Parts: sequence; C-alpha cells; structure tokens
Amino acid sequence: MRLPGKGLNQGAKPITFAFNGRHMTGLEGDTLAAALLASGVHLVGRSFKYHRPRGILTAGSEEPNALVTIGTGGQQDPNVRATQQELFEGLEARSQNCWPSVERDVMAVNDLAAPFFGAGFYYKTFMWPAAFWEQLYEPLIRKAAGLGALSGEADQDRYEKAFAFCDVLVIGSGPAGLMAALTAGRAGADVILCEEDSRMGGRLLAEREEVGGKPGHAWAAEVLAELEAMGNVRLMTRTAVTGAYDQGTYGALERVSHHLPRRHSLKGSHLPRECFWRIAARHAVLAAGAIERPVAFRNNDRPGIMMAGAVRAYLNRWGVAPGERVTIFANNDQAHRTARDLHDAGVHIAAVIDSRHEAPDGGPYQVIKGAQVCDSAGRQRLESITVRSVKGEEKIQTDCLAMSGGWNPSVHLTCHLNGRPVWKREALAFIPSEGAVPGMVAAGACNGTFSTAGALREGAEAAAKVLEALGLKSSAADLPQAEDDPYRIAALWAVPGKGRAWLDFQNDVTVKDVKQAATENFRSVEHMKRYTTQGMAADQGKNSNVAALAVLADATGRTIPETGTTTFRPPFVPVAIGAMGAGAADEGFKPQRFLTSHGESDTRGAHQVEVGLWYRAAYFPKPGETNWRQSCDREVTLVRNAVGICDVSTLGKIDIQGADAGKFLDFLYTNTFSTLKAGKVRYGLMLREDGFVMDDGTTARLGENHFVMTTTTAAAGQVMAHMEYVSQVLRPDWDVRFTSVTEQWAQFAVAGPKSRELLDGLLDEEVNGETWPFMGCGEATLLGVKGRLFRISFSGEHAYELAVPARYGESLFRELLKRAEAMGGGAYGMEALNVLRIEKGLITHAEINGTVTAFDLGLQGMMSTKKDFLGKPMSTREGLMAEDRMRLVGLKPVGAAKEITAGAHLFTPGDSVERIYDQGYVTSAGYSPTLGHPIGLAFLKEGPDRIGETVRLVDHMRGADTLCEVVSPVFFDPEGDRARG
Amino acid sequence: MAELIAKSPCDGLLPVTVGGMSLTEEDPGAMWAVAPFNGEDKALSQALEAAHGMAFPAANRATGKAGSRAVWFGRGMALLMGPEPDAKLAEHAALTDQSDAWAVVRLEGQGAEDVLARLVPVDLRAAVFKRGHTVRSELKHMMASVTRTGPQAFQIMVFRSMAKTLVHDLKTAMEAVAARG
Amino acid sequence: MRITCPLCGERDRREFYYKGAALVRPAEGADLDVWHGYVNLRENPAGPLDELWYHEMGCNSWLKVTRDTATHEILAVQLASEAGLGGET
Amino acid sequence: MRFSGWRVLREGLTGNKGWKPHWRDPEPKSEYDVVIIGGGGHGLATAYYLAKEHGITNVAVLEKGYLGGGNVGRNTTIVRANYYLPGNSEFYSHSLKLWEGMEQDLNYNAMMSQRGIINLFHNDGQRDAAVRRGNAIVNQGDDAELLSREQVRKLAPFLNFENNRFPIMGGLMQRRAGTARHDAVAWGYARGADMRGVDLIQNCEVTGIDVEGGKVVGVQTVRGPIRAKKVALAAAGRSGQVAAMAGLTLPVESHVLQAFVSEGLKPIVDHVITFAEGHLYISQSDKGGLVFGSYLDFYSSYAARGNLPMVEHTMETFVAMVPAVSKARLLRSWGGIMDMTPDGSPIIDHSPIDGLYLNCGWCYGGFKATPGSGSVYAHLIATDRPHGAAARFKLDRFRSGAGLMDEEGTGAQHNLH
Repeated sequence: MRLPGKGLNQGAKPITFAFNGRHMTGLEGDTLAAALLASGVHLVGRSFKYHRPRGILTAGSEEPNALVTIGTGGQQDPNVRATQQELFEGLEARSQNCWPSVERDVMAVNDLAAPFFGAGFYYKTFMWPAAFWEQLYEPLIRKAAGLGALSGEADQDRYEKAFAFCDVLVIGSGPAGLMAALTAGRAGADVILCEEDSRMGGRLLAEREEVGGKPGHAWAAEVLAELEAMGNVRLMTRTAVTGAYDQGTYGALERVSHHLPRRHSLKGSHLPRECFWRIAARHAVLAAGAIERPVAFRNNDRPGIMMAGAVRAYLNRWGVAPGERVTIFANNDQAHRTARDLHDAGVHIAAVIDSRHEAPDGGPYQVIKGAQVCDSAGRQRLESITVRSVKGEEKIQTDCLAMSGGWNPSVHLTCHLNGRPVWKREALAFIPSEGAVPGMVAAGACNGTFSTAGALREGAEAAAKVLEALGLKSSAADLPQAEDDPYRIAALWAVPGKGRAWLDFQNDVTVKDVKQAATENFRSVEHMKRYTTQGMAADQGKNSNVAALAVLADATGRTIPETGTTTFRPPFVPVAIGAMGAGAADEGFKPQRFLTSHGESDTRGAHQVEVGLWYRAAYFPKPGETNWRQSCDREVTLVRNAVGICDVSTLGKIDIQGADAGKFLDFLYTNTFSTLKAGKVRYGLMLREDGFVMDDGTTARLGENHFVMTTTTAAAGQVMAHMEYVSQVLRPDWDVRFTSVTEQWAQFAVAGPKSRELLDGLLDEEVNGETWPFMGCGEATLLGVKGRLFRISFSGEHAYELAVPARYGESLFRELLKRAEAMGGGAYGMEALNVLRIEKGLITHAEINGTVTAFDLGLQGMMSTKKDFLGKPMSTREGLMAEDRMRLVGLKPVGAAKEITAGAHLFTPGDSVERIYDQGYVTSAGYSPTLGHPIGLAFLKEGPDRIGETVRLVDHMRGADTLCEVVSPVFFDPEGDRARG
Repeated sequence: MAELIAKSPCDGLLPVTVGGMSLTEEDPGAMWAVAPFNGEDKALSQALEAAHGMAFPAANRATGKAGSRAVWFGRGMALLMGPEPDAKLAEHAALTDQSDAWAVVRLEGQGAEDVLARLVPVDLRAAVFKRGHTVRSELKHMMASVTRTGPQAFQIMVFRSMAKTLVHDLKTAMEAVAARG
Repeated sequence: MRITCPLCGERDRREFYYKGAALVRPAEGADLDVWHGYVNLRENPAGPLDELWYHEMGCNSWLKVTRDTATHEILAVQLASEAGLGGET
Repeated sequence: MRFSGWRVLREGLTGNKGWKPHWRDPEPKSEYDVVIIGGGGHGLATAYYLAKEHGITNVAVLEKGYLGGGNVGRNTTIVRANYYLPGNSEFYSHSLKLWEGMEQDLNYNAMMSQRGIINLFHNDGQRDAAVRRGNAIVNQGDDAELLSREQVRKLAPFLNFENNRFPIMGGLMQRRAGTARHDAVAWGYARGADMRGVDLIQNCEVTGIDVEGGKVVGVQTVRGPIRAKKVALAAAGRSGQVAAMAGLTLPVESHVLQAFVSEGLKPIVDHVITFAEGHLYISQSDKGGLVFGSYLDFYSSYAARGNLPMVEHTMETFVAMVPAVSKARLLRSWGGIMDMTPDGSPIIDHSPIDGLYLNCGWCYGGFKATPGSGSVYAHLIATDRPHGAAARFKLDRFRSGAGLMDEEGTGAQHNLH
C-alpha cells in the first residue's frame, strides 16, 4: 500500500510493469519489490527444496526469497533480485521454481514430505540399485532443483570491462562512506566512491533520523553535490565492489542499463548491460554497512514476514507500507523505530514483541516485553502470529511482521584474502579483523558501530588514517550532529519450540537441520555448512550464517567464537559470467593474426584455418575439386613437378646482433653456429633445461655479428621468452641483442624444380648455383625492393624462401602466383606442405610434442660433444637415452586396407591389442601422391632397429586396423639431390 | 616490368569516427629498433642527439617530436620513428628495421582516455600520463605500445598482423564510451 | 596481484609470465644430482620465496621477485640480470 | 548405523531423533601401526582400504583442520579415466572402477553420476591428439568414442558451434566419466574407516616427524607425540612442508587452482564438457549450479585463493564457447592448493626414509584419483610393494628421466604445468 506524502520518490513518474502477467503501476525510483508491495503483492516466489510460498524479506541485494526472472530468449535473465531491480516502463517479471503458477505449485508436495528431507538425507539413500541413480533418482532431483532457468540461447546483451585507479576506494555511501569520501576528497586525494544502490546515501535514505539538523537524505544530497563538484572524486552508483584481491586490486560490478527499458541494452544499441571494473586502489575505506538478521521461529518464512529495517526502507524511501496491521518482533532498540515510523505514518501497529524484559516502551502502541513470537499462520500471506510471554501464548492477527535479530556487519570483503572476522561480544556480531586486507580500513556499521554519529566519526577517522599514509594533509572534519543512541541488544537466535524454524530461507535449512548435523558430528562450522547446505544459496549466507553458527554453538556446547567463524569468498554479490568475460564473444576471444596474403588467398577461395592465433590457407580448391584431398594431391604434385608458392611468414623470425651473438647461439642450440660462414644457413635444434627438445629451425648468418633465426610457428613466442631468459638471467654479460622480425617480413616459399626459373627477372641479379648455393642466404633486390633470399627447402625440392618488407607482401604473393601459374605451378597450402614434409621425414610440433629427445628423433648426432649447451647435462640422463624409447620411423601400409591415421597406436602382429603391448603411435599421416600410397611418421619402441618389420596399426576411434611396414622416415629422395641440385 | 605495391597495415580498416572520437592510421615513416650494446648507452645517446636531435629516451618516455621521435620500447630499446637511422648509430647499438612490423594508429577526441581504460591495464589519465609519456603494456590481449601525443590524443601500436583486432577492440570500446554519453 | 617492475612501475599480474623459483644455475660439469636438484627439486616454502617473473606484456625484463607464498605480499623486486643466477660459466 | 531408504523413512516418522555421529572424535593413542598425515580424500580413503583390504585397523589419520577440508572439498568434482600415458592409464582406470562400486561399498551416497565427459577439439592437431588419447583409453580397457560436430550438437546444442574464432570440430567422449558430490566422498570414507576402528583425529597438526637411524618412529603433533611403525604422507598441497619435517625435498611446487560455481539454475548442461582451446571444464551440479574451472593461477601459493586475471580468462573462455550461459551469475570462487610435479603426474612411493611413505604430486588430478590413490597407497603401506596400477608413480623418475608422464606434452619442468 502506497502512503500519500511519504517516501523520497513521491510524485515521481508512474511506470507500468507486469508481474506473472498481471499489469500494475509503480513509481520511477521504485525497486520491483517496492512496487509489488505497493500493489499489495507479497507472494513472489517459492523456496528451493520445499517449494514454500515466499515473499519479500529484505530491501537489498542480499534478498534470499524474492528472486524473479526477467525477459525471454536471448535476454532471459534468471534469479534477478526484486529488491534490487529498478522499475522501468514495460518491465515484465515472473516467479520461478514453481509450476504451474506461484500460487499453485505442484512441487509444494515436498513440504509434506519434509520429515524425510532432513539434513543430508540424500547421502543415506538412493543407493539401490546402483544404476537407478543416473536413470531415476538424479533426473528427478535435478528437475526439482535449481532456481531460474537460462533460455539456452546466446546472450544478446553487451558487456564491457574497464580498469580504474585511485588513491582511495570508498566502498559504500552511507554516513561512514560519505564522510570518508568527503574528508579524502577535500584533502585532494584521488577518490572513487562505489555504491551498490541506484542512489547514494545508504541507510540515510531509509531512516528518519536527522543529520546536521536536516533529514539524513538531505544531508547526503548536500555532501554528494560537493563531491560531484570536485575534480578528484569519482562517484559510481549501481556499482557493487565484488572482490578484494592482492596489492589493492578490487573487482566491481556496475549495472549500467538494468534500470532502462530493454531496447537500450539490445545489440543494436552500444550501451552495455554491465561493466566489470578492475580497480587498483592504494587504500580502501570499507563502509559497506550491515545486514539485519532474522530470528528463527516456527514458520518464520511466510510472505509478509520481513526484516524490520527493510520495512522502514519501504516506508521512508518509497512511501510503501507492507501491511495494514503490522507487528514487530525484535531483540534490540533499533527495531522499535519501525513501529514509531509506521505509527507516525498512520499505519496500525498491532504489537511490538521484544524478547527483552527491559525493552523501551515506545509510542502509543502495545509493547510486549520479555516475549517471543513462536509461530505464524497464513499459507500464501501472513495472517497471524503466536506470541509466547509470561502470560502464556496469544494469537495476534497481523499481515506483516517486521523482525530483527540485530545486525551483521558486512565483513565479506575483509574475508577475501583469508582474513578471519573477530567476535565483538557487546554487539553480538563479527567485525573485521584489522589489516585483514592490506590498505583497507573499516568504518561504521560494517565495523560494528551502529549509530549514525559513530558512523560519521569512523568514516572521517578512516579517511584521516588513509590520508596520513598517502602523505596528504587532512583538515579536521566538522562532524554534523546525529543520533548517537547506544546499540542495545540481547542475544536471540532461535525461539525454542516444535516445528521448523528457518535459518537459510532459500536453501530451506532449519534449526532442526543444524542440530541434526551436530548430532551426526558435523561439529565444525564448515562441516555443518556443507552437510546442511546452509549458506550455499544465492545469498551466500548473508542472512543466515551467524544465526546458524549460534545454533551450532548452542548444540555443541561451545561459544560462538569457539565454534569458529564463517568465511566469505568473492564475489560479494553474484556476477554475470558475461560481465567478467566481457569482450570475448566470437572474434573478441583472442587476437586474430592475418598474413599479408590472406585477402588474396580468400579471393582464390582458399579454405583458411586457424593455426594458433594465425589464419593460414589449408588448400586452394580448383573448379571441379570436390574434397580437400583432391586439392592437396594436386598441390603436392605441382610442387614436385613444377613450382609452388606458400606463405611461410607465420614462422618466428628473430634478428640477433652483437659481438657475442655466435657464442650465444652455440649455447642456445645443441649444434654449433659460431663456425657458420656469413651468407649460409644452418638447421638447429634447441633443448629445454630438462634435456627434451623445445624447438627446431634454421638460422642464417647475415654478417659477422648478425644472425636471423627461424622458429616454428607454434613456439615463436616461447623461444623469444627463452632467449630473453638466457640472455638476461643466465648470461647477462654477453653482448647480444635480439628483436622479433616475424611481423617485419612477409616470407614466401618458392619450391619445385622450376623455382629458379621463376626467380629469373624477379631478382635484378642472376640466380644460379654459385650466387645462391644450397643453404645460402643474403640480401636481394626483388622488383626494386630490398629483401632477403634464403635457399632452404622444407619440401625436399629445389626451393627458396623470399622475404620482403610486409607492406609488399600481398603484391609479391600475387606476382609469384602469376609466374608460378604460367609455369604450371601455383599456390599450395598447409595440407600439401604437410604431405611434402612427411615425404621427406621433416618434423613439426606433431613430432616435437614436448616429450621427445634428440635421440628419439634420430638427431643425437646434432648434440655437440665439443661445447656446452643449454639442456645438455639433463639430456644425458639414462632415461633419455634408453634403447627402448619410442623413436621416429616412417610407416607405409602393406596388405589390403591401405590406411594410416594420426593418433593410431602400433602393435606387434600377434600381440593382443592392449596397453601393455603398445609399441608406439602415429604422429603424422597423409596420402603421398608422389608415391601413390599413404605414409606416416610414428614413434615406435626401438624404431630404427625395426626397419623392414611389420607392425599392426589400430585406430579404434576411426575404425582402422591395418598392417604397416616400418621404413625410414625419409620416404622421398633420401640423398637429397633434388634440393641441392 | 611489374613492381611491388605497398599496403599499410590498416588498409581498408580506417578511419573510424564514433561520437567525438576519431581513430586514424598514422604513417610513421621509418621505424627502427635501437638497442645499445653493453656499455654503449651514453655513446649511443650522444650519437642519436647528434644525428637526429634527440636523446635516447628514459624508461616510459618518448623524445623528439611528431615526424621524428624516439619512443622507449622496453628494456634497453627505443623505437626510432620517422628518419632512417644514421649509419653511425650502428657502432653503438643493434639496429633492426621495424618499419613494417607494427600497425600505428592515432586515437583522438573527448573520451579517448575512457576508451583506453577499457583495454589497457595502466593508468593513462592526463594527471599521471602526460604528453611524451609512453608505456609498453597490453591492449586487451595484444602486446602494445601506447604514447600520449596530445591532450586527448594517443599513438597506439600493435603487431601488424593484429591490425584488424586492434581496430575491432578500439571501435567496440569507442562505441561503448559514446553510448554512455 | 600487482608487481612493481623496476622499469615500468607497478603493473597488473596479467602482464607477467611466471617461471618459478629463482635458483643459481649449476656449472655445466656439475654432477647430475646437482642438476636434478636445480631442475626438479623445490624447497617450496610457505613464506618468502625468490622467484622469476617475466614482464612479457611490458618491457621484456626478467625479474627476480621475492614474494610470500602464504600472503602474496611482495617483499622485493630486482632485475634478474643483476641477480647473479647464471652460475659459473 | 546402516543407511537406507527405510532408515530415512523410519527416522522421518520418529522425528529424526535416532541419527548417530558419522564418526567418533577419539583422543590420540600413544602409538599406532600406521599414522596417516592428512585427513583429506586420499588420507581417509587410504585408512579405509588399510582396514578393509589389509585388516590394518590400528591406524590414525591426523588432520590439522577438519576432515575433508582440503582439495577434496574444493574442486570441480570431475571423475574420469581418460589419460593416455602408461602409468596414468592403468591407475585412473583402476580408480574409475572403484568409483563405480563406491556407494554400495561405503553404504554412502556420494552421488557418483556417470553423465559422461566430452573433450571438445577445434582443429586437426587437437583431433589427432584426441584420437591418440581415445585409442590409449580403449587399449587400457576403458570406454572412449570420437564424436562428430553433429553428434556433439545433439548432446549439447547450447554450445557455440559457429564461434568464428575456434569452431568446434568434434569431441572425444567417455560415457563412464562424470561427477560426484565431493564432500560426500570424504565423509563416506571417513565413516567407513571409523566403523572399522580407524581413529580420525581432527585439529591435530603434525609439527615434526621423528626419524631414528634412517627409520621413522613417530610424529610430533600439537596434541603431543605419537609413535608409529609407519608414517604415510597424504598432505596434498602441503606435502613439501610435511616432507621437510623429515628432511626431504620433493620435486613439488604448490600452486593455486581456482574453481567456480554459479547460482542455482534449472538443468542445461547434462555432461561434463571440456574445451581444448582455453582449457575450460564445466558441468552442472544436482543443485543446479554450474561448476567450472580452468588453468592454475600460475604462481606458487599456499593462500587457497586466486586473482582476477585467471578468473577473467575462465569467464572469457566460457562466454566464447558457451554464450548461452553469459547471464548465469558466478556465486562463489575458491582456490585449492595443488602439489605440482615437473611432469604433472603423481608420486606414490617409498621415501628414502624407512617406514615413511609418499603420496603427493596430484596436480589437477587429485579428486578423481581418490579411491584409486587410497587403495594403491594402502597396498604399498601394507605390503611394502607397489600396487600394479601405481608401479610407475616412482619418485626417482625425475632423476633418471625414465618413465616421465607428461600428459600435456608441455614439458617435464615445473613452470610448464
């Protein structure tokens, strides 16, 4: 019911919305919960386990009951807190976890079977017969469990992430936070003030207590105006600080457009739905306030039973009275304000029940002292409560009970770095342990100081402390007048009695469950939590942890501090995966690297595949070719018979200079490079310190102190980091410098018997065996552009690699293709490149798979005995030289089924196909059009000693089972005449 | 005789204008990595001064001016942007041509700082990151160099092959910033 | 986590690559047991640890960072090139 | 007390007053035949199998905190046997078989759910690696099958098959794999061990290991000295610390691995799904929470909590691969301390000290190993001979280089796993 002349948004624009299909009207500035209460709606959802009818308990993000679903399809948003969702025109919300409707939910039968659904019941049954778990029990449990539902469609909204930096991060904008921000701001500190709510002010918006002689919200407005005017203060509303991380890093979630009509957050618009902030703060002031805690009594979970502070918020901020005959049940003075405020607003107070005999008298309404509420009635809305006092039990008609068991300081963030809160007995609450988060100071209610004056004072003091550490002068803050009432409270956690008294509303954990857990010796608070699931619901126990802890302490005869503290982990409030993963959809996931030839390959219809971050052409289909094999075979053949062009720019290229460059390479590679003549290229092998092969490639000597190294595409980054490591960490005195030139040069392989002919006229000098011998290299001018030429071959053919500055890459690629095609050649892609190198037994990372040694690859000859090199000592371990290691061989099929598949395993014919008889596996396979049959490379136990033997190849995954002959890995032109000639 | 045609890294991708912000490709001229050899730092800096009128930049700083800059490029390295390096520099430093290795763009306009705050994990606000300041950091997941060239202008560099992603990421952030109004 | 790079200043952990314990490399000729200790065995303390980080997305410096593995507090940072980890050569 | 549906029914009708403690809280005795250091999944399972399979019941499990408070209570609950290297193959195969009979054996419902795991691959190289793995699994006698893109689509239509960065090419599926309720595994073994006379002693931190003449004779604890004929380490992330008490240095680095759970949601993910690109693994619990994880944070840590870069990487991969979960909200994240070996595979072996046994180096694989680890470790402790399924988990493989088990192929060096 909305009260005329009440609330801070009175007279605001009316907004129409719908709940479960029913259309209603609220006011701008309302939360969905406020608008529902104003429209007399209390039944909002159903509980997790028993599907009990539930209403609105709180007025904040800690709400455990009033979770709804908003939107449909790609915008369907489950588990939205009605107490946080701001009203907007056209908002459509619906209840969840109920069928067919929230009023009539068939799963509510669970409530009748409650006696059998006690703590941990599922650990004790559903075990017979074993197969029934997956087939029967579990599907039923899964169907019943869960809250809201995802639509299964891709999210249509945008999200973003951002970084922010500040001297002081103030978390919370209540009296403590505002005072801290004001003090720090005036001192010139770089301040960020984060407030989870849509409006700054915290409890000042919900209470009627004055600050500085004016209404709290008015004082807040003045402070905010001053902060706004400062250049050094950043105000962030709708922004919840979600986590504290190391060295002053904080995560924060900004709800950018949840409060706007949905069209604003559609892909068409660029306005993100949420922004996840990474804030680096030198210091932080935690002013997160406190969360009021319920009292456990029989049937304390009915719609209409709310937190006393929340009732005040609905009344004073939104002008909404949640009931017409309100009762209050409390163990502390503060809750009496609820009665006072409601009464002043003309709402009938049926009774105030205070568990303390020395409770204050309050106003002109009955206060029942030393009494407790021990039961309630009303299925879908509270109708009455039962009060137990010295006079016995009496029933009181009421449609709203405002309860308060006291307040729990919001210590959550101080637990994120494993800090343990400490018990403050006089406040009956856990408060932050000092220094739990380096650089963070707690102030106000989150520090167990509950008066407004106390909060203002601590906020100013916290800021002063931080300013001092920053070396900034703080002028003594002029603290405004405010109430400084003592926080009078007497312990009351659970009202004794029969029946179920709820602790964790959402997960349906009752006092009985906690007691049973204790009986079953789950005495550790962590055991109790895990056994009963208390604190594991969407509110992470914000409403229930301390009370549950107290009940456990009581049940195990220990004090609360003895029983232990509960810990909280990030995030403080649940964060959409889409927000923390913002920007990763589709191409945003990882950078895309494109070759200069990419566009030209596209126009030629190349099938392009991602190789690491790069895109490379797999093959270039010609008209009439219906599958990749046809294209691949043709491309292999044109290289063997004419000339092929392939973009090889993805290979890592590192420019190495300096007086010690040769020495450096000798240390890096297993073989020697200092002896390499200028103008020549040499193949090299690199080990890790553990003695296994890291990478291979060719390195060219361009001058006395100048080399250019080639790495594999896959290891380019790793090798660069490795070289920096060796240079900086291991050999800092050696004079050597290197720079990646992978991106500087576009490099193309020109391979095939007609490659030299192709170069005629392309270079302005003549190309012949003398000018460019095999493994020769040097500068060359290509069509007037200074580039480099390397006579190296990865195909076994007479071949060159041409490098030009990348700006000319596309143009040169076109020119090379034009010339090649005129000679019956053309472009070849990764598939053909792969077949060509397998035919020659040349290895890639399919073979250099991290677990092989030079010995396995048959390259032990490259391990220099004359010099030291990185990885040498460990490479001599017996295990890395053992004869029975799997070593590289070639395979060719024999018998009928001619098939070789990568990943297949090898067996000795006659052995049964079991792991214990496993002889090896195929690393690379392909069809060789040159030889007219499939070929493969494999690692085989004692491989080189088994040339000529037959092995059985078995591939269960692809259904291949064939015999192969073990051959040399070099299938084609073993003498290498074609490359040299 | 055929001749080779040059193509810039962001060819066909830029310019882009969003709200009051513009993203354009820069033509930096020549770019050479200059890495002084052991004990040659001072000599190199003098040679650089003599030949190109600018000192070797301190860490996180750029020297020179538009058209002829030396941008600190990480440990023991600067990127000489504009002129071809004087041959004498080679006596004191390793010189490596990078003219084609990097995509160079200019982000300018109201909100440019906010755009970079969505991509770069370093505080680039004017109060701490002034004209002539430079950082090596990452832009989203790309290795990047960012230099402030004006009150609301930045020079941003990533590897040439990532130009498309650079434009995609910057444009997306520009749109989000503009949408906030 | 934030690490103060001697060259770049305070930077987010995301810019760095982690290698692990910063140990002095044995002499090439050292006994294999010594090499085994260097490559495989770790004191693995729950407290201050000298370790190697690489400012991969920054200035390319290798850093020797002294960090408390129990609290993540960073106690010291220096350029690895000045830490003498290469051993006798 | 034997658990059953009838018991639950009977207790329900009589006010649930008859439930008994799951385990006792005994005072430590002055001497045991076997002292197990660490009351996590592996320690409790070891105690259980020592008692059940070897009749050794004069056993104490010493836990510095509460039972099951370590990694067994903070993981992504995945159970599988899809390894491909000798050593891991036979061990995880043995472990999965034990999982399949665990609940009846323990009379405790650990909710072992064989919903199947699908390892997705995105390119030829990853596919060939998956094929090699799948073949190894079948050769070991376990189940594996290669799924086409369309077969994957039928099982998990909500995945982003059109991802224009790393399209899904297919998957390797093991139907017998799945998930289990992690805490219940620890509690089930604890209850089973306790019933057989094992003393489970909580809040009993070990402060020293007593060695005389190269032989272990007992341990020092915060609750006094305890003599023991045999002492068995099962301290997971703390292994290095505990071993140091006996003067041993292990080839182990402790790292933090984060795990994540979302708010409860109606069922959408029916299987365990992993992605080769970005290394993400996801499943959905019976309570409806999406449970997922990714890489280590990649720095040594005992803090059991992580930092944002890896959190963000995990979420980014999730968004890229499964855009349909973008609106699911992360509820909680936590970190476990992983004992990482250079090759990423575990150690179950004698230590150089007589009577002191090692069980450590579980890296990412500890939870799924729980029953297997317990049974083979118990066998080693009881018989002083390695169990056939764990004969390759040798400590000296790092020294000799023989039999290294580098499943990832990233290299047998600490920083690479």
